[in-house]
This record gives sequence, C-alpha cells and structure tokens, in this order.
Amino acid sequence: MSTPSALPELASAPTPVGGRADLRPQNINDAVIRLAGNSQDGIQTAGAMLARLAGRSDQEVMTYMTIPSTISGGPSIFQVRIGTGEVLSAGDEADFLVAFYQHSYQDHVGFLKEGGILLYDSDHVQPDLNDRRFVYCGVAITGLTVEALGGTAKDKGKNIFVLGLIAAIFHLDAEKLMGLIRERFGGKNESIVNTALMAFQAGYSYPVGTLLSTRYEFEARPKTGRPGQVTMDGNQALAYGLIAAGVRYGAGYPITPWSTVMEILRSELPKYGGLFVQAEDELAAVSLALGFSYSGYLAVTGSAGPGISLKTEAIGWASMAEIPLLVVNVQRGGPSTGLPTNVEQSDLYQAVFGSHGDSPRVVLAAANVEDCFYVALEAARIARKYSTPVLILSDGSLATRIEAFDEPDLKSIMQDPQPDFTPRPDGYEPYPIGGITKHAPPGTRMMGGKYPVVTGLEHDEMGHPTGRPALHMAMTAKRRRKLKQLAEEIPLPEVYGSPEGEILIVGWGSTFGPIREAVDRAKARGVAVASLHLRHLHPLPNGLDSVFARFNRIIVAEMNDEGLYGFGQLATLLRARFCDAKIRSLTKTDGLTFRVKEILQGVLP
Amino acid sequence: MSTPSALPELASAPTPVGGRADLRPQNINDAVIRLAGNSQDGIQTAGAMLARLAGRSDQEVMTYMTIPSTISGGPSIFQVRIGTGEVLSAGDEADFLVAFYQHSYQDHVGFLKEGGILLYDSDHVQPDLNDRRFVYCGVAITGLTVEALGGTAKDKGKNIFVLGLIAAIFHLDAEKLMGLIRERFGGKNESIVNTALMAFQAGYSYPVGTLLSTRYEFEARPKTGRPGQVTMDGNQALAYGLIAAGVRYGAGYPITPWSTVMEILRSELPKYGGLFVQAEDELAAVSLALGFSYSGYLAVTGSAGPGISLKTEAIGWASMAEIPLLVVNVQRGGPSTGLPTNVEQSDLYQAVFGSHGDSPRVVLAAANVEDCFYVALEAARIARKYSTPVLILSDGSLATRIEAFDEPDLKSIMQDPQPDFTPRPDGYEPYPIGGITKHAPPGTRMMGGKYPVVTGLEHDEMGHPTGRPALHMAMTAKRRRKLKQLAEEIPLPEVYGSPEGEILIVGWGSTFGPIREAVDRAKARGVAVASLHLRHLHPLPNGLDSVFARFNRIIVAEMNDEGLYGFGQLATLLRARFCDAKIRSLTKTDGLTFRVKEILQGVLP
Amino acid sequence: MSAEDSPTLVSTPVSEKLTKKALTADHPTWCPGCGDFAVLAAFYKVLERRQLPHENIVTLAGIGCSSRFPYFVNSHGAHFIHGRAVPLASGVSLARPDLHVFLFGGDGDGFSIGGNHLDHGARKNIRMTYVIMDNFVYGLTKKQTSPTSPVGYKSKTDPTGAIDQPVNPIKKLLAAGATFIARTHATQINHMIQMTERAMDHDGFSVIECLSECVEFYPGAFDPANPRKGGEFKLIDEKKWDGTPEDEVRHDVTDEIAAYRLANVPFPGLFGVFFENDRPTKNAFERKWIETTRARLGSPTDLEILQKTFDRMK
Amino acid sequence: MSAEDSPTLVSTPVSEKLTKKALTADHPTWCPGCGDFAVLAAFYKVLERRQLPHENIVTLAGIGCSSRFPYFVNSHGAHFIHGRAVPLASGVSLARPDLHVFLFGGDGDGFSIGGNHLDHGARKNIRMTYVIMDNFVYGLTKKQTSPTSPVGYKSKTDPTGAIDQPVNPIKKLLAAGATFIARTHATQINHMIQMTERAMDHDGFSVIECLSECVEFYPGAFDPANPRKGGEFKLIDEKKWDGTPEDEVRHDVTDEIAAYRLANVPFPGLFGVFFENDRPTKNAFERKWIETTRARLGSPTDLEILQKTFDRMK
Ligand SMILES: Cc1ncc(C[n+]2csc(CCOP(=O)(O)OP(=O)(O)O)c2C)c(N)n1
Ligand SMILES: Cc1ncc(C[n+]2csc(CCOP(=O)(O)OP(=O)(O)O)c2C)c(N)n1
Ligand code: SF4
Ligand code: SF4
Ligand SMILES: [Mg+2]
Ligand SMILES: [Mg+2]
Repeated sequence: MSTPSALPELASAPTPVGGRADLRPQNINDAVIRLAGNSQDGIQTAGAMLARLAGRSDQEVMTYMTIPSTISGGPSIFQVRIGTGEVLSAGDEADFLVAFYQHSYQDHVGFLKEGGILLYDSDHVQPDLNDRRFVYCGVAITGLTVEALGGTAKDKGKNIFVLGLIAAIFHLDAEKLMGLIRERFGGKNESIVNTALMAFQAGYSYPVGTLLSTRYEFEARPKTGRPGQVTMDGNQALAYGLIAAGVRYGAGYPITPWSTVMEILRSELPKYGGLFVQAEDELAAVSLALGFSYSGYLAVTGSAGPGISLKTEAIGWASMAEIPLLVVNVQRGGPSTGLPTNVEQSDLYQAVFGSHGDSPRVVLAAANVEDCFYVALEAARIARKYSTPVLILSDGSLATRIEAFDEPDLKSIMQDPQPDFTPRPDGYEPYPIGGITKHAPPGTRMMGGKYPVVTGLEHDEMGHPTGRPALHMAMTAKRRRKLKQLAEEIPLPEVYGSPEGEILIVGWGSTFGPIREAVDRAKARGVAVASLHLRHLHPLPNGLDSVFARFNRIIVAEMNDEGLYGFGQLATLLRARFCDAKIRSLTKTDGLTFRVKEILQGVLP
Repeated sequence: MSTPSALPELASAPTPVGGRADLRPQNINDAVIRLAGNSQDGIQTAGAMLARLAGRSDQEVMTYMTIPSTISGGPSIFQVRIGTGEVLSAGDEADFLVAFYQHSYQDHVGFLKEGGILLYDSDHVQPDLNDRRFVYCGVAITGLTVEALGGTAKDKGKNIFVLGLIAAIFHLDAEKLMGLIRERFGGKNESIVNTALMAFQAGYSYPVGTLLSTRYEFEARPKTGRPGQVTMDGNQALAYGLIAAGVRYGAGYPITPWSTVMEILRSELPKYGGLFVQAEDELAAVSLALGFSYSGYLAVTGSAGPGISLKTEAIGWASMAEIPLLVVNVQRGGPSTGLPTNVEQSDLYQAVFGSHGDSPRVVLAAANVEDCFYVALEAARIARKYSTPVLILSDGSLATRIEAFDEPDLKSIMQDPQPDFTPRPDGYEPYPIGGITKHAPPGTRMMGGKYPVVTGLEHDEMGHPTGRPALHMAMTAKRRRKLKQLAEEIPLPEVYGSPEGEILIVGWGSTFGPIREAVDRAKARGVAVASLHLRHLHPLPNGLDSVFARFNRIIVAEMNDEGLYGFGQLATLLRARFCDAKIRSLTKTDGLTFRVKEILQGVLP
Repeated sequence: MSAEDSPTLVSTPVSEKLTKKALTADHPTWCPGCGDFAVLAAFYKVLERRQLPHENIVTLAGIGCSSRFPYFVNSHGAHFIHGRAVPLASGVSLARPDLHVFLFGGDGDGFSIGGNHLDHGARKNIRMTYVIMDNFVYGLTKKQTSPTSPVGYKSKTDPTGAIDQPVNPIKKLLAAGATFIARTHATQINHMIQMTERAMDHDGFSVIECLSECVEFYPGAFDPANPRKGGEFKLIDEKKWDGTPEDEVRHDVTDEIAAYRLANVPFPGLFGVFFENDRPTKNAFERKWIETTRARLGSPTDLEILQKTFDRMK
Repeated sequence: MSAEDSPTLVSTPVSEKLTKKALTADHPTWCPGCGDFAVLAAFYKVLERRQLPHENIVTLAGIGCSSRFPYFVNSHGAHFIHGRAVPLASGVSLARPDLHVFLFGGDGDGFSIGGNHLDHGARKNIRMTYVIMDNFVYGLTKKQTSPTSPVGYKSKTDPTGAIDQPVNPIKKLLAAGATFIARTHATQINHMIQMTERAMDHDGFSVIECLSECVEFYPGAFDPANPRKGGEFKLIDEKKWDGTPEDEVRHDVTDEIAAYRLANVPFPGLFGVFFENDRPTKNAFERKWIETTRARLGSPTDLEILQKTFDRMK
C-alpha cells in the first residue's frame, strides 16, 4: 500500500476556495476532473489516458466511473483525480467539469466546487451563466471535432478533442499523450490512429487562453528512489496478482463487475500454459475450479454476490475436504440482483458465514487497486499453506477504478505454480488430526500402496467416512485450529494517525482511501481522529482489543446496512468477538463510495 | 409447549438408584427403554407402538433413534422414554436395555444405568454375568418367536414378541397395544395381522416372573382438563403444522432428514386441493415455491444444509421482492455432506446471513415435536403479515423423534389458504416505502390499469428498477424496518426457573428439553440455574438485555462449534447485539443430542 | 379449497378492450435497433388479437437483456433470478390454471445456467409459453460466449474465437420431451406472431426459439438469415394431410425423428414448427390426482381432513 | 510451465502389477445384492486388464449409493457434492492430460440435479469416462421418484405411481453432443467390461448408462431385461463394414439419427454402443490454443511474460 507522501492541498482544504478560478495558484498538486457525457462518447478512453499519463509522470491518480443502467448508451461519467501528493479517493467535488450535453451539465454541475471550471460543448449545452459560482468555458466541441476530422466521423473523436483541450489547460505532456494514443489505437488500421491524433491536435491547439486567464500546472514532485508506476484498474490488478501468485487455472461465469477478471484470465493464462474455463453456471465454475485445485494447481473462481450464493455449497466442500481454492467476490449492490452497477460491501456476512455447517474459510479484502494485486498473493499464500478456501472481496468501485501504483518487484514475487508430485511415503495420512492437511494430488505415487480419497463427508485421518462422535469433534477442531494458527501469523495492522485518542475509524475494503483522507482532513482541522484498516477479515488478526482500548470511540465505516440492531457487517463481527460496546457503526447503502465529508460528518461529534 | 406437571423422579435422581432392580419401587413415573438391534429388525415399529401407547395413556413420551451409516441394515437403536411427569429429553441413561445381538449388548451396556435391567436374546447374546451392576434377564427371543409363529417367518416378528415382553414387565395395557397392532398392520392381508398378534401374545404370556421379582407400573396421574394426546414425530408435526397454517403448495428435493416432510406433503396436499412438487434440484424447488407464493398461495420449500446452500440466491430474491415463503431446514451434521444421519445446529449462521447483500429474513426454530407443529403456524403468520421469507430450523433429532402432545385445537387454528384477489384500487403501489408490502397476486384486477412487476432489482414504489442512491437507502431501510416491527410484537420468552440468579442457560431448537431437565436437576441439587429458550432467532425479541442483566453468567448451550473466537452461533449473535461479555458458550459437535449431564457439567462451576 | 375454485371468481372476462396502449409499460432500455423490440411488438399484437382478460396475463423472466421483458409489458409479471424462470413459471402454472403464463428470456438464461430446468419443464410438460430470444451472445454482461455462439465467434471470453460446440436448441428440446417446439426470427414479425399464437394455443410446454439480433455485441449475426438483408428465411413445409403427392414430402410435426433431422440443417436453419404433440400436461395429471383423491374423500372441509388424520395419531 | 510438462515426470509406468488386491479399498457399504457390486467388479477387471499406472487412475463421484464408488477403489479419488461431479472431473481432465479420469454416479445425480453439467460436458467434449448406474430410483435417500423412474412406479414421493415422463438418457446425451454413448447392464459383466474398455479408449466425453438394480427400493426393476431371470438382453448389432448385405441393416454408430431412433426402443431397450464419433475434445482445443499462444511468444519465462505486460501498463 502506498505510504502518504504529501497531503493533497486542494482536496483537503476544508473551506471552499471561493471566488474566481483564475485566483487559484498556478501550481496545483491535486485536480479532480469529471467528464460527463453518454457512455458511447468514449469518455472512458479519454479518462483512462489521463490516468495512464499521470501514472507515467509519477503522479498519483485515481479514477471513478458510473455505468448507466440502460444496456448500452445512456448518461455516464468518468472522473480522474490526479495529484502529486497521495490520492486516496476519487474526490468529493470536481475542480473541472466537462459537460458534453445539457443533461450532463444539469446532473453534474452540483458536483463542481465553487470556483471550479465548467468546460462545456457549446453546440449542446446552454449553462446558466448567471450562476456566478463557476468559471464558464464554452467550446464548440462537436462542431470543431467534425471540422477537424472532415465531417466523416460523426460524433466520434470528441473525446480525444477534449483530451487535447485538457492537455492544453493543465499543461500536460502532449508528446506522452500522443504516444498513448498511438499505443491505444495502434493495433487497428493506420487511419484510425491518424484521425485520433488529428482530433487531439485540434483540441490541444485550441486557443484556451481566450477563455481562461490561467493555465494550471502540476507541481513536479518526483518520488525519489521509487520504481516506476503501473496504471491499471482493480480487476486488472487482481487478475495479474493471481498470475503472479502462481494461479494458472480457473473457471467462472460472467457477471458484472467480476467479468473482466475472468476475461483477462481467459486471455492471459494460455500464455502461461494455463487455462480459464467459462462454465455453464457458477455451480459448474466452482466445481471446475475445485477439480483444478484437487489436481494440484491452486485455482480461482469468482463472481459477484448472486453467483457466490450459488457457490456456497461447493465452498463448504472445500472447507470439509480441505482443498485450497481462491474465490473472488467483486461485490455490487445487493440483495438479489440488486444494483448491479453500483458499489456495496454487503457480502461480508456471506463470505464468512455463507455455507451450511461450521465451514471455516479465510476472508480477505482489497483496500485499493494496488492492494488488489497484493491481496491475491496473500490469498494464494494462505490457501496453499493452510489448504483452505480463501475468499477475496473486492467491489464495483475498485473493479473499474484506475490507479497508478509503484511497479511490483515481480522477480521477488512470482510464485511457482508447480504441484508437489513427489511420491508420498508409507503411512501418509491425507487428514492428519494433529497437523495441517497437505493433499497428495492425483498422479502422486503412494509408496504405502494406499491411495487417498478426498471427501465432503466427515472422515477419519485416512479419509474414510465416519459418524463417530469423537471424530467429528476432533476434525471440526482441526479445521478450526488451522485458522487460529493463521490468525497468529497475521500482523496487527498499524493505526493511521495518532496511536490513541478519541476516535478510531475502522474500515475494510475500498473505504481505505476515503477513511484515510478523512483522518487527514480532521487532522488539518485539529481533531484527533485515527484509522485502522482491516485486510484480514476472517480470521481477524489477534490483538485488536488492545488497539481498541486506546480509543474512546470505535466507529466502523462500511458500505452496507445498519441491520436490525444498528450495526454494519464488520461492526457486528467485531462486537461479537470483543463485546466492546464502544464499537459503533457508520453505514450507508446508497450504492456510491463514501465521500470524505460523509465520513467526517458521521464520525465527528 | 407442555407445561411441567411433575418432575420425573427416576431421571432426576442425581445419584444412581444402585443395588438390585427389585429394590426399585413398584410404581414408577419415568422409564427409559432402549431397543438395540439391527435396522431391519423392526425395532422402530415396536418402539413407535410403545410411544403411541404412552400417548394414548396420557403419558408423556419421547423417542430417540439412530440411523446406521450403511445404506440399509446395520446396527441401529430405538429408545423410548415414557413418563407420567414431563419428559424433556430422551434420557441420558437407560433403565432397560433390550439387546438383540452381541454387538447390541457390547455397544450399549455402558448406557444402562446401575441397577438397570438387561433383557437379551439368549439365542444371540452372552452377557458378562460377572458384572454385578445390572439385572440380567435372558429370553430366547429368536427361538421363541420362530416357535410361536411356526418357523415360517424367519427372524420377522421378534420385535413384536419383545413388545409383548415389555408389556408384561411394565404392566402395559395389552388390549390397547393389540389395537395398535391391528391398526398398524391392518391395511395388509389378514394373515400378517394375525402373525403379529401371535408374536405379541407369545411375548406377553412369557413367564417373566421367573426372571424378575418385580413388575413395574406407571403411576396413574391423569392430566385433568387437558385434551387427548396425539403421538407423532417432528417431521410429521411440521408437515401437519404447515397444513393447519394454510400452506397448500410446496416443492422440494429429497435429502435426509428433510425428505419425510416432503413425502407427507406430497401425499397429503392433494386431499386439500393443493400440490407438492418433487423438483429436479433445490434451485428449482425454491423457484417453484416462489412461483406458488407469487401466485398468491403461501408456499413451502425445504431441505437440509446442502440444499439450503443452493437456495440462498432465490431466498435473497424473496427478501428483495418481498415474497412470503417458508423455508424449512431440518439440520444435520455439517459442513458439506458432513454427517447426514447425525444431529447438529450449525446452520444458524446460514439461516440468518446466508444470502449475499443485506437480505433480511426471519428465522425461527422448533423446540420439540409439539413445537414443530406450532412453529409452522407462527412462521406462516409472519410470512403473510410481513411478506417475507421465513426460515424454520428443525434438526435430525426432532425429525425422527416421537412425542405425544396435547391435541391441538384445530378448529381455532386452521388458516384459510385463499389468496386475496379483490381488485386493487387505482394508485396501488406494490412496494410502499412507508408501509408493508402486500402483493396483488396475478389474476387480480388493477383498477388503475397499471399492473405490477415484482423484481429482484432495486426498485421504486411501483417496482420499476432504479439505481437512484436515495431510493436504495430508503428501500433497504423499508425491508429492515418491517423486521424491526416484527421484533416488537414477539413476546419476550419467560425465564424457566428463578427469574434472577447466578446462571442463565440460553438455548434454541431441540436443546429445549435437555436444558430444562438440567435446570430441574440443578434445582434438585440446590443450585440456582435458570434457562431461557429462544424460538425467534432473527429478529430476536426485544428486551433480552434486561433479562441478561439479572444473571451473573449467561451460557448459550448449542450443538455447533465454538468457532474461531470461542463462541457458538447463537452466542455470537447475542454478543454482537448486546456486547455483554458475560455471554459465553457451551458447544459440542459430536453429532448427538445434549445429555443432561453434559449440560450440567458444562455450566456448573 | 381447490386451486381451481378461486381464481374464476376474478377472472371473469373484462369488457375493456386490450389495446396496445393498455399493454405498454416502461419504455424498453434496450439498445436502439435491438431485435428484442420486434419480439415485444409481436407480443403486443398477439395479446391485442387474443383479448385475454388483462389481469390473467403473466409475464415472467430470468435475467438478461431479453429478460427485462416484463418491465415493458403492462401485465402481472415478475423479474426473477438468472436461469430459474422455468421453475418459477411452473409454480405459477401448476397453482393457477386460470392464468396465461408467458416466459421470456435469452440463450444464456435458458440454455446455459437454466438448461436443466428447461429439460425438466419439458419432460414434465408443464403448461407455459416460453420465448427464448436467441442472440448467440451474452448481451447484458457485454459480449461473452453464449451456449449458442457459433464456433469462431470472437467474444471477450474467446478472444481468438469460440471453440466449444454450441447447443442445438431444437435437439435439446426434442430430446427433453417438449411438446411444442418452433423457431422464428425477430425480423419476421408475422411469422413470430403466428408462432406465438400457436404456442399459446398448445396445451403443454411450448417453446419458441426466436433469433433476435444483438446490435451492440453481435451485429449482423443473422444477416444471412435476414430476408431484409438479402438472406434466406426458409420455412418448414408442414404436412397439410391433404392426401396429395406433394404432401408426402412435407414435414409431419408429430414425427420426432423427422424433427430431429430438420434440426440438423446448418445455420440459419429452418423456421416454423418443428414438433408438436399432445401428451397430457403435468397440470392435468396433478389435477386428476387431486380430483380422484378428493372424490374418494367425499367433500370434507380442510378442518375435517386434518382432524381425521390427527384422530389416527392418537 | 505447461500443464503437460510436469505430470509426465511422475507418470512413468510402474512395474508393480495392478492386481485386484491392490485396487480394493474399503468394503462396499451397499446392500447385499445391490447391482453396483457388479459394476465395481467389472471396473476392477478393466483396470487389471489395462494395467494403467496406479497413481494415474482417478475415481470421482457425486453423492448417492452409486457415488460411494471412490471409497471402494484404491486409487486417487474424490467424493464430491450431489450433481456436480462432471465439472469437478472436467477440471481434473483439462488440467491433467496424464490422468485417467473415471466418474461414477447415479441417475439422480446425473440426470436430475446434475443434468445440465452432463449436457455441457458433452457438448464441450471433455475427455472422461462416466458410468451412470441407473437404478430408476433415489437409493441413498430411500425411494423417491428418480428422473428415470417409469410412469406408474410407486415411490415415497409418488405414492399412487409416478406421473412425470422419465428422461431418456440416450436421447439426452445424443442431443447434447456426447461423443461416446453406450448402454449396459450390471448382470452382464462381460458386456460391461467391454463397454467400459471402449469408453476409456474413446478420446472424448464417454458415457455408459448401466442398469443396476436397487434391491432395497426397486427390486426386480430390470427383471425382464435380465437374462438370468429369463428376460431379454438385446444387443445393438453394430455395422462391421464388411460389405455384406446383412451389414446394410446393422447400426452405424456414427449415425446420430439412427442412434436417436434406437433410443426409442421401449424398456428394457437395447444394449451396446449407440453412438461414437471423434469430434476433437475441448482438451485438445484448449491445448492447441495454449501451444499456439506460447509458440507465438517464443519461450519466455512466466516472469518475463508478466513483466512485459506490466511494461505496457506504464
Ligand atoms: C447467478 C447469476 N449469474 C450471472 C449473472 C449475470 N448475468 C446477467 S444476464 C446474463 C446472461 C445474459 O445472456 P442471455 O441470457 O443470452 O440474455 P441477453 O442479455 O443476451 O438477452 C448473465 C450471465 C446473474 N445476474 N446472476
Ligand atoms: C444438494 C443435495 N441435495 C440432495 C442430497 C441428498 N441426496 C443424496 S444422494 C441423492 C440421490 C440419490 O439417487 P441417485 O443419484 O440415483 O443414486 P443412487 O443412490 O440411486 O445410487 C440425494 C437426493 C444431497 N446430498 N445434496
Ligand atoms: S446489448 Fe444486445 S441484446 Fe442487449 S439490448 Fe443491446 S442490442 Fe439488445
Ligand atoms: S439402497 Fe439400493 S442402490 Fe443403494 S446400496 Fe441398497 S440396493 Fe444399492
Ligand atoms: Mg443472449
Ligand atoms: Mg439411482
């Protein structure tokens, strides 16, 4: 996880900058740019290039997008926050809004901060110029694009034209951007690349000076001694993390927002000699994955909530048969089909408790895009070491959000996918009561001549089914014990902010960034708020009680419902374990990521 | 639930009776009789007749049986406890053991209390007569049966011969028993009834006086003013409870120990104009049931743990679409295929938390056989009133256990299955935010001309899908609120025993009886232990905290694992809600029901 | 009570005419040009022609672009979970003989995740009319290989082209025992109407595979089959039983083997009714069982039946 | 790494002879007289004859009486959950070309809860040998109607006799695209051995429906089919391709329509190979894709491939 380097000034300023935009400093270290149009306008392409450019420029970056509920088309936004300080959230307010249509303007101008710049397509948008809070900057985007491209491309190219405009306003590196355009469109025929470059040039050379009195420039703050950055979204980070972790086989079934993980793995794994299967449903997918894992290759399956519900029976088998397995849940809004394109963290209960019986499993959650990569490694490590199913929770906001992060040191990280086929000695027990199960995959010679059967029935050390009372007690304890052993090796997470005080905000998953930023802002206001991020959710690390003891109020901020008794899902788990009535909840279920100010409002007295 | 009438003396005597059996009083009010043989010996038939006789004689009765893990055949027991006081558990020790084979003797003699009687088939069993703790009573059961029936029946009939012997020893009503034999075998051809009666007579007229110096007789303690009793097992009680509750449609897929509920409903519902469908799997079964419920007829589906895991996605839909549905889980040993023929209470987490997203549902559990009947009524009442899925938890011990209970007053109980097809006025909203959803089933005219769609997507009051942030918040709250409203109407259960003191044992489901008996025994020893039984597990009744406050230690006794942090499943739920560190766990996972002494050992300091 | 008694109370035909306006609900969220619009239009047409009592029309679906159908029809309806709409509809059909149960969905919903329910619904012959809008792709989840995607189709999950042999829907339905099986095309609105009417008149499990183009992720999938685009739309020539020699070679829709053979015709295949027979429905069998049982019992009330059962348990 | 490289390391044929003794594990928990004993005996015989490397035999199953099979064979094995054994076996098969994947199960496991996986395994043609012990009943759960129970069979869930039309396993498999489909009978041990050997030699998804009597809940189910009990055991007369006139009328196992027709023969039906063709397996397609991809890349290490990808993300 990134360590804080500098506080983003603009975003952390508690009071609005106010007045005119040209009063803002020329040098900025943080800008939130929201592109609002329709989903077919390619604003995601333009936004993603900005993000990638930031990554290449050693800047921090985070994006945020919405997907319309119509099947294709419909209003859509793409937001990029770029900073030379640490970027922890996609931003509560925009400094800069690009409105392609009247509805884009109307729906999003409320999000523009006072003094912010509205860049609009004057061919489509008529803003209320009497509203003096903003700086207006109208450009005939459609007309100029059509003109630049010779009228053949219909509306296509507006996104790249706007990219050029933005490059001019923010003094971005045009050369690098054109390089990115060439990379992006390079595979296709030459004329497409040329068209795109023409659109970019047209935007870049537009005389913005006639409209704006100021050009912005990001402070150059090279991060010394750090490797270069890679820029990608959370699902990419997760998929490549799995590959680095030595996962070579998997199976899945499409569902938003999980699908892109499977699409990447399906395309990539063959390069590594592996394979990802699109199954007929989630029941088959998890079973295929268990077939791969049983064969010796730690495998992955995944879905979003509805599909995970279908996998719970087989995950229970993995608990009982002690087969390592990775199960990714890219959470979306629930329950049921719910809000497929929104974000929520309401599958934690299911992850921990979702199968019948006492079927212990491990649950981890990714904090940000970078952590999607590393959490996959941690999950695979645990699955292999403890021969257990591990659930990885991500969510819809991480899935599509683009961030730049320090390039991982792959050389030291890459895991060997090779199963252990060395012959097992005589006396081998598949399920030793005293030890941790390490299965002998098929193909392994058993020197004692006795071959193992793995099973979901309760069994003895040899895998024979048994209903013997004492044995079920002993085996249940065995399966519990290994997770307790894991709990001992999980590091206690560090408190961010003052190590003791009034308020500790506890978070998990993608609330990491907004919570941290809330701590920073509170600090700026002189309020002592600290935070603790939990990455290992089941088992929880030991020693949390001693941390909790140092604060007067513990507030668990999570994107799920307060439930029947007033507590969110992680809060409930923590209260059950520690019986600490100080633990309270800050929850919400509006399908959107936490805004920093929502957290501040929620936790400050 | 039965109210205590008299304490069973034998079973509650804390010290063994000791010495010789003939020293025991002639009048007894409680006897535990264990029949041990092979499953094909018909010991279940004989045992069930004893139970039914007790029911007809206004005595309390409870049975207990094991099912062998082989597919058919194999050692098996059937245990009957009969009492004129309240019978709360199947008994920790047997007063009387019938051993058909040497293995029956060897495996079960340890269960016979000191001074108890061993009745054995001297053609098969050679007991260790030097062990002076027991009274030995050898009868050539096999030989005498063959002789009585003329040698044609092979081993068949031994069970009925033994029934006659027991009738003689316990001075049971032979006429009534012969009536039961006639009822049981009446449908088949006449010669079968005659053979059975011959076997009974042979046993009944056997000169037991030559072997035993005492005949036992149950104290006659007619329960004044109470109706007659019905005798049945838990799955029967549940199935007939559903019928009384107006459930006319359902669907399921076979699985032990749920199957008999579905078999009864499949046979019985057509009589009531209804229908039960055996589906191709559990996914189809729950969907069919939802089709029935959507059509206006509150429907039931059910399974054991593995099948419930498959139903969780659709149950989540029922939460979201607010469709009333009953889901029965006759729990067995888990996880995965687990211990199919053993008992466990390890599906509570799944019942409460098993679906993805925040998908509130109601969870109830049956305390004993009688309660299987009434809990079905309560579940249906709640499902209808709150338009919600309700899970009913039973377990493998209740499923097959036979008890006699006061005949329900059907006349006042029977519910009308008829849907409400009255036309809905203009302005009808399927999902009113302020109120409780009451769907208009198809076939209902909508006077405003606008017909409703029920959906698993988040929706507005009219059922239109929406991703609007505020609406998801509001609808999530709506679904939560109705369960909070339900919580307000659930009565706070009464404490059994002293209303305040040192120890409160909290239980749920089938631990009801053993916990009560433990309280009684503790009282007899002068220790102040009380108990509280929770029938509504989600939502929990309000006000439990005030009860807990009156005790120094709260011990939740349940048949599941202590989990990673040392607490069973209900204990975890209670701790999370109340943050009361006094709440601790007494758990076990040996696949057997709690023995009273296990509870006493577990809770007494 | 018998399931039959009650609904008749309210299903008395209604005098208001069922117009397209009365049937229209939310504006479809489909992409402009999506084939599913035509299926909806045909359905409106059928309902207008048949004038069923408005309150007795039920429109059900699973999940997918096509499965959004119920939102666009102003009738009682339910939007269920992915792949399980057949058992949902079975519940409605078996409990409520007064209702007209229509089911809509996609190829993924019906042949992939829901494939088993389709088969069992077919063999049990549960009365319903099921239109599968087959676009050879997963639309809603944006272009993954579907069970009907042809070999070579480049999707997000088969970037170098699909390799798995696709399902043959007609063969699947025949083998499973569906009693009405037809095939049509979204561009052929009259044919679609005709097929839908025959399907709803069929007393049993009736399925129509309707090729319906996904303009977003598989445009031109059915070009060769689309007469408007110069393709062929080859109809099954059904036997007229007129004794003429020409009739000899025509297709006998009750001939399962012949239908299976026709299902082998390569893409775009044939259109029309492949198979129809009148095996009794599960609805009828179950109702008969109910009636026999109740006739045997005389006419006791529910209370009396249960009381008698309890009396035997004393 | 390639999935192919590794296992060969350990699959070098072992010199010890594979005897029945070496193959025998726990004593079966089946009821005395259960047909499944014969299936087990035949399997031992096949393995003895074929002398596969012991460690490369994998025996997998779902849940049911028949699915207890893996406990009774001393080989690598897994006893999975109900109905999902085909995808489990698919995982093993696709990852491990060095293994011989055998799958055993019942009619409920295979045609009811597992029916969809059977179809998709078949169309994808995933290499495995699957023996379905069809006893027309749910054995383990004690006598409920199974998907193959004949109409009229009195079970605990059809006390007055089953009413749903049963699955026709052969038709189902044909329509789904299985590439080897045979039928045999537990009392015919030599025929069973023969079918099993042909199935395991078939490179693809091969299924044998083996009628196997449940003496506990459906004794005498196959009496008429049992020659020992005076019934008939009618074999499919396969084409010998010898050009003789008799050969004209014999069954061509590559003829799908002919096989479908044979599947219509009423109970006890025909025995032998209904269908066999050599469509490429998914195993082969996927492996080819892997090989083409890797060939295109040259021979980079895993680290190099991932590093390159990351370089593009800078
Ligand atoms: C259990 C579950 N798995 C996956 C999904 C995601 N999903 C929604 S629709 C769909 C398939 C859509 O394809 P199809 O049925 O062909 O319909 P189309 O969109 O093409 O009309 C999938 C996989 C889901 N909603 N639920
Ligand atoms: C999910 C799930 N549902 C139901 C069961 C219960 N169950 C076990 S085996 C079985 C069917 C057995 O029938 P079949 O597959 O024909 O095997 P047989 O016992 O006849 O050999 C069922 C329903 C289960 N174990 N898991
Ligand atoms: S994605 Fe395809 S199937 Fe879905 S609405 Fe658009 S065109 Fe139709
Ligand atoms: S119940 Fe039937 S199938 Fe199962 S072991 Fe016994 S005879 Fe065989
Ligand atoms: Mg589709
Ligand atoms: Mg079977």
